[in-house]
Amino acid sequence: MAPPLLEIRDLTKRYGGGLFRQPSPPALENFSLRFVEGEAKITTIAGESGSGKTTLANLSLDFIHPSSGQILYRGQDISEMSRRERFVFRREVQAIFQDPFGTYNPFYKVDAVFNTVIQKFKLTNERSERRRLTEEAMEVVGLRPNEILGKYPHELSGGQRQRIMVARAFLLKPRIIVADEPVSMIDASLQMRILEIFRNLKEEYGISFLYITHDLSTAYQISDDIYILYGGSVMENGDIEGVIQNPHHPYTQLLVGSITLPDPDVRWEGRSSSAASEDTAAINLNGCKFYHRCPHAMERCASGTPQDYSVTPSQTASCFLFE
Amino acid sequence: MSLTYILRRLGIFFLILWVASTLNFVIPRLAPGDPIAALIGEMEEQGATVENSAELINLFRERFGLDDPLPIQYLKYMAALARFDLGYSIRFFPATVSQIVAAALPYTIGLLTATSLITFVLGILAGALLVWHSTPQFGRAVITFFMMLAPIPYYLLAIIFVSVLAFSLGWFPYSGVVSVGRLAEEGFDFGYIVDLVYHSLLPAFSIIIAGVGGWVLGMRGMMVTVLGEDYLTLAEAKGLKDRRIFLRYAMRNAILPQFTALAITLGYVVSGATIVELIFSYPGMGLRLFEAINSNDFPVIQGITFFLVVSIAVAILIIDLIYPWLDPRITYSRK
Amino acid sequence: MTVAIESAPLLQIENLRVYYWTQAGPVKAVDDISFTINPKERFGFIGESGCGKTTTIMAILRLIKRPGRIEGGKILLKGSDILTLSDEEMRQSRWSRISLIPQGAMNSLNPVMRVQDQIADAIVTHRGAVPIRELRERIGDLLETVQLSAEVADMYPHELSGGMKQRVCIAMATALEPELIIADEPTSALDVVVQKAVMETLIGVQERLNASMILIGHDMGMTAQVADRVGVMYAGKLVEVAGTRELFRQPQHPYSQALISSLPSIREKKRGGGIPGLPPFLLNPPQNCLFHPRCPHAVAFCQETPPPMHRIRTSHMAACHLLSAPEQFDSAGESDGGVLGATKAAAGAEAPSGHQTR
Amino acid sequence: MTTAFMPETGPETAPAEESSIGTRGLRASVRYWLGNWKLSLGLAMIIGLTGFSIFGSYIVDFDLTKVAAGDFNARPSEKYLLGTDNVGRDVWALIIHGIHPSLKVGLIAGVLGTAVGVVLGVVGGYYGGSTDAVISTMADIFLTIPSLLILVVLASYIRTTTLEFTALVIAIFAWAGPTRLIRSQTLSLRERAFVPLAKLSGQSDFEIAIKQILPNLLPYIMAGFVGAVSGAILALVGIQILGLGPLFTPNLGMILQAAYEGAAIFRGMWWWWVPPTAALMIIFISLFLISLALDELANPRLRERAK
Repeated sequence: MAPPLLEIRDLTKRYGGGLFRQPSPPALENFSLRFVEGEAKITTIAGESGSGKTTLANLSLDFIHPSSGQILYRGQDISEMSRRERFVFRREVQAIFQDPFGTYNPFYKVDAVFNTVIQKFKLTNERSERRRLTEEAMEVVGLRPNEILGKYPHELSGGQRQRIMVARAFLLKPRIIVADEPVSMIDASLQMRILEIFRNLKEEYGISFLYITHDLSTAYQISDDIYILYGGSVMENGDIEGVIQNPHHPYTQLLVGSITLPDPDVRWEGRSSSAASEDTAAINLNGCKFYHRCPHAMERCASGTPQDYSVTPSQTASCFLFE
Repeated sequence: MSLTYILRRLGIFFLILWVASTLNFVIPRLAPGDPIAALIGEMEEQGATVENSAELINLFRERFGLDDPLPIQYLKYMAALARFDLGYSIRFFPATVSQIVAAALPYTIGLLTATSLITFVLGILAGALLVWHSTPQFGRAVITFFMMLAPIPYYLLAIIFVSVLAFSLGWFPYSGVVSVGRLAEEGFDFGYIVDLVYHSLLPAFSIIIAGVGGWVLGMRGMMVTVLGEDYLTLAEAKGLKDRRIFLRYAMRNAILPQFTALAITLGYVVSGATIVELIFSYPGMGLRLFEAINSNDFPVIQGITFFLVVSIAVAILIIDLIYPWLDPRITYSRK
Repeated sequence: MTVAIESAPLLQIENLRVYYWTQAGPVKAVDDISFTINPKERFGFIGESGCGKTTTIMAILRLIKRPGRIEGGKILLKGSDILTLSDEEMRQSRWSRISLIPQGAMNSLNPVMRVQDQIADAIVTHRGAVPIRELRERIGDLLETVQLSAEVADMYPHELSGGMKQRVCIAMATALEPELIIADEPTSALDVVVQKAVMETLIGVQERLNASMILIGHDMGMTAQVADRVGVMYAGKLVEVAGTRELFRQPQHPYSQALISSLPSIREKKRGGGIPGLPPFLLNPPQNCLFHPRCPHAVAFCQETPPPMHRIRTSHMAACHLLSAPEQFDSAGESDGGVLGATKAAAGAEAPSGHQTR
Repeated sequence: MTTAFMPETGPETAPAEESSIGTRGLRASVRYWLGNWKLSLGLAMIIGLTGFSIFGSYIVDFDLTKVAAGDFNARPSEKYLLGTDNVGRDVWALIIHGIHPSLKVGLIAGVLGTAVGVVLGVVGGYYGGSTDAVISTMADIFLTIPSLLILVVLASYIRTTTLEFTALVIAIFAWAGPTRLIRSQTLSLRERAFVPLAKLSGQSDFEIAIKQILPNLLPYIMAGFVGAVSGAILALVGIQILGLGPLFTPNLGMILQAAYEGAAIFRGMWWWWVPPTAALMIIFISLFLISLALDELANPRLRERAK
C-alpha cells in the first residue's frame, strides 16, 4: 500500500480552558482520516454549524493546535516540523476559504495574490516566468488573465474571485487542498463550475481535496467519500454513494431528508422537527452526541458512546442500532 | 448584571485612582533636584511670609518622609490618600487641602454635572435628528452649525463670550458666582439661587456650546450605521410610526456607543472646564488650581487633581453600572 | 399544490420600474416587469443575485431607499394602486395588509427590545391599545403557532438561536393576519435541518391565514418544493413565469433552462453545468435581450429587438424570441443549420436532458 | 485628549467592505480625496497658516517680540500692524513668530503619540492576549484621567523652559487616543480572511502585520495623528493659560495667557486677544475638517450621506 500523505489520528480539540476557565466541550473529538500518496480523492466533511468541520479545517492547516491526537504530513507531525519541512507542508497543503471577497486584501490588486505566493515559495525570480506561471494557473480555472490581472478585487464577481483563489492554490501544485465552504457564498449558477474545476484538478493533476460543506447536494456531485459530523464526532462515514443514497445513522437520515430537491414532484422526506429539537446546541456530552435529537434514542444512548459499526463494506455508522 | 461585571468595573475604578495618584507621587520626584526640599528651604529662608512656618515645615518633613526610602514614602503617601488626607495648603496654612477642595468642589461638580448632562442630551438628540429623513432642512442647518463648533476649545469660546456677551453687551456678569455684596449667610433664598444660576449661565454656555458638536458628530456616525441595519428596515415594514422608529429603534441603539464614549470624554470635559472657570473667575476647582499654581501651593495642586480624578472615576463607575441596564447583551459579552 | 385560479388576483404588478440613480447614470434594477399573484397562492422568485428580486419586493412595500426610486408602473393590491396612496395610508397598509419576513432574521430584530415588545409594537400601532393581559395572551398564541414556547416573549434576540429568531419573525409577520406575506430568503442563514422545519412552519401559518405569499429563495430546491408558481428574473427583467412543475420540468427561456440545469442534486451526478459568463453590468446593459451575450442560442436578431412576453400556455409565459418569433431563427438557420437544431430542441416541449429524474 | 475629534471606531461603524483606500488604488484615491472639499479646505487652511508664519518669520524682525520693543498698549496703526501689548511687544510679530512653534509642538507630540499608538495598537490588536489587555486598559485609563490636570502638576514641578520640552511632556498623554483607535481597527482587520490566506502564502506574523494590516490602517493612522496633533495644541494652550508654559518664547498660548493676565478684554485691547484666538480657531477648524474627511474615508456610509 502506498504511504500515507496526510494522516489525521484521533484528533481532539477543545477551546478555552485557561487557568480559571472550564475547558469547553470538544469541538472535534477523536477524528481520524487519511489521504494516500498517489490516490487523489475528494473527501467531504459535512455537518451543520457547530459540528466541528471548520475546526478540522483550521487544525489541518496548522492554524490552531490540537488538544490531543496528531496530524502527520508525509509521516511528520505538523506541529513539530522543521523549517524545511514546514515550507514543504505549506506549499503542498493549501486552502480555499468561504468568503471570496474577504480573502482579498482590498489594498492590493489581485496580482498580489499570485506574486506573494511566487515570491514566498521561491517559484521563480524572473518576471516573465512569473507572468507565465500566473497565466497558466488562471487558464486552468478558466479565467482570461487579461480580464483579471491589474484589477482590484471589488471589480470582479464572486465567481471570478473564488476561481482566482483556486488558481492561487493551483500555482503551488499542492497535493491537498482544504476547501472550507468554497461555494456557499456563490450563486447557484456558478457553484457547479467551481466544483467542476475541483474535479478536473483531482483527475488531471492528482490533487486531493478536503471538501468542507453543509451542502450534501454539492458534496454528492464531486466527492468520493464523506464524513458526517455532529457535535464534533463522526456519525457516519463511507463511500459517498452509499451514505447519501442509503444513509444509516439517524442523523444522516435527518440531513438527507432535509435536502431540498429542485424537483416539484419529489417531496421532502424525513420528519419535521419542532423548534426545540432544532437547537444545534442540544448536544449530549455523556454518550451519543445526537441523543437529544434522535428519534430512535434508547436509554443506553444517553451515557454510552457508540463505536463505528460497519453497516456495509464501505460504510460505518456510529450508532447502537448497528452494533 | 453579573458579579464579575461589577467586580471588573470596580477594578477599573481603582485602577484609574491608582494610576492617577501614582503619577501624582512620581512626578514631583522626577523634577531635577527635589522641589519639595527646595520649597522647604525657601520657606525656611523667608520664614516670615507664611504664618507658623516652622510648624508647617515640620509637618512637611514628616508628611513627605523625605528621609525615608522611596517605597516607604510611596506607601505613606498612598495611606494618606486613602484617608483623603492631602496635607495642608502652603498658602492658607493651617487650612487643609481637603477643606479648600471641599469649598470649591460643589461649584465645579454642580456646573459640570449640569452641563455634561445637557450637552450629552442635546448632542445626542441633534446628532440623531441630523441624519433622520424627516428633519426639516432648517433644523439640519442649525445642527450643522453647532457641529461646526465642535473643534473650538472651551476656553476660546469662553474668552469670546466674556468679551462679547459680558463685557461689550453687559448681558451677563463676567466673574464670580454671586453678585458682589450678596453673601451666602444672608440666606439661601430664591433670589440667591437665581443669582447663582445667572452667574453660572455663561460658563455653562461655553461648555455646552463647545461640547455639543462632538456628540452630534459621534451620534451622527452611529446613526448612519444603525439606519442601515436590517432591524430598521423591518421596523419600517411593520408600518410603525416615524417617531417610534426614531426613538425606540434607531436612537435607542445608536446611543449605546455614545454612552461608553461619555466615560472617556469626561477627563477632557473636566480639563476644559477648569480653564473656563478660570476665565470666568468662577470659584470652583479651576480657579483654585490657578491660584495654587501662582503661589506654588503644591499640595493644593495635587489635591485638586486627585479629587477631580476621584470624581471622574466615580462618574465612570456610575455610567458603567448603568450600561448593562441599557444594553441587555452586555452581561453576556463585552470586550 | 396547485390552487384554483380565482377570478380576481390579489396583487397585480404592471410595468413596474425601479431605478437607482448613481452618479454614473440610472441602474435599472427592476425594468418593466408585470405579474400577478392570486389569493392563497405561493409565488416564488428565482434568479442569480443582483437580478432585482429583493428590489421588486421592496417596491411592493414601498420601501425603496434613495438613490432608488419607483419610476413607473402600478402595484394593484385588490385592484387599488398602492403607489397612489399617501405616505400615511401606505404606513397603515404595511404589515396589516402586506408583511415581510426579512432576509437576515439574525439582524432583523431590535437587539435592545424584548421579543414581546417587538411583536406588540406591530399590533398596537395598527390595532390600537390592547390591555396588557390580552396582548400577552395574543403573543403567546402567536409564538405557539410557530412552535415556540411562551417564555420566548420575555427574551431578548441575543438569547435566541437563529432558527428561533426566524420563527419569531414569522410570528410577527402573521400577527395582523395580512393578505400577503413576503418572505425574502427566509431560511438562507439557517442549517439545513432547521431550514426545512422553519419553512414547514411558515407554510402552515400561511395556509391557516389563507394569505398569499411571495417567496424569494436562495435555495431553488426550496422554491421548487414550496411555490405554486415561479417567476424567473434576470438583470431586472422577468424572463419567465410558470407553474412550478411546468417551470422545473419544461423551462422555456434559455436562462431558466441553464439556471435549473445547473442545480446540484443528489438524484444524479452531472458533469459541466452552470451558466457561462457573468450577469450584465446594469449601468451599461446589453441591448434588447439582456441574456443574449450568455445565451447558447443567440442570433443577431436578439440584439436588435426586445423579446416580448410570449404566452405558451395560460399560466406559462416567457420572454424569448425563440418562442415568439421563431421565423427569425429559421432565417438565421438557413446560413447555419446548427442554430436551428439547437433552437428547436430548446423550444421544444421536452425537458432538457440535464433535468430528468432517475 | 480630544476624543471628540476621532472618527467613530469599532467594527460596527466601519463596514469591512469597500472601506479601505485600497479599493481604488493609492494614487487614484489621493486624487479622489483631494476632490473632497473638507479635506482640501482643511489642508489649504493649515498649510496656508504655516506658510504665512514661516515666511513671515524671515521678514518680520524677531526682536519685535521682545519686551519693550515698542510702545506700550499701542492701538493698531501703520507702525504696529496689530498694536502692542502691555509690555511693548508687537502683536503682529508675536503672531507671526508664534504660530509655527505652536504647530511644532502639535507635530512633535502628534508624531510621537501616533508612532507609539500604531506600535501598541497593532501589537495589542494583532497578538491579543494579556499584552492586549494591559495595553487597552492603560490606554482607556490614560484617556479618562484628565490629562491636562496631570500635565499641570507636572509642569508646576518641572517648570518647562522650552517648547520642545513641553511637547515631550504632552506626548506622555498623546499616545492613548491613537492606540485605542488603531487597536480596535486592527482587531477587526485581524479577523478578515486575508490574514489566514497570507499565512498560507508563507508570510510570517510580522509580515502580515506590516504588509497586510498596516496599509489598511492608513486612514485611521492619519485620523489618529490629526486627533493627537489637535489634542496636543489644545493641551499646550491650556497649560499656558494656567501660566505654566515658557513665558518668553512666542507662541499662541503664551500670547493668550499674557492677554488674559493683562486683562486685555476689560481694557478693550481687542488687538491683543483676537489675533491669537483667531489663529487657534483656524488651526482647530482646519484639523477638524481634515478629520471629518478622514472619517468619511473610513466610513463609507458617511461618505454617501455627505454627497
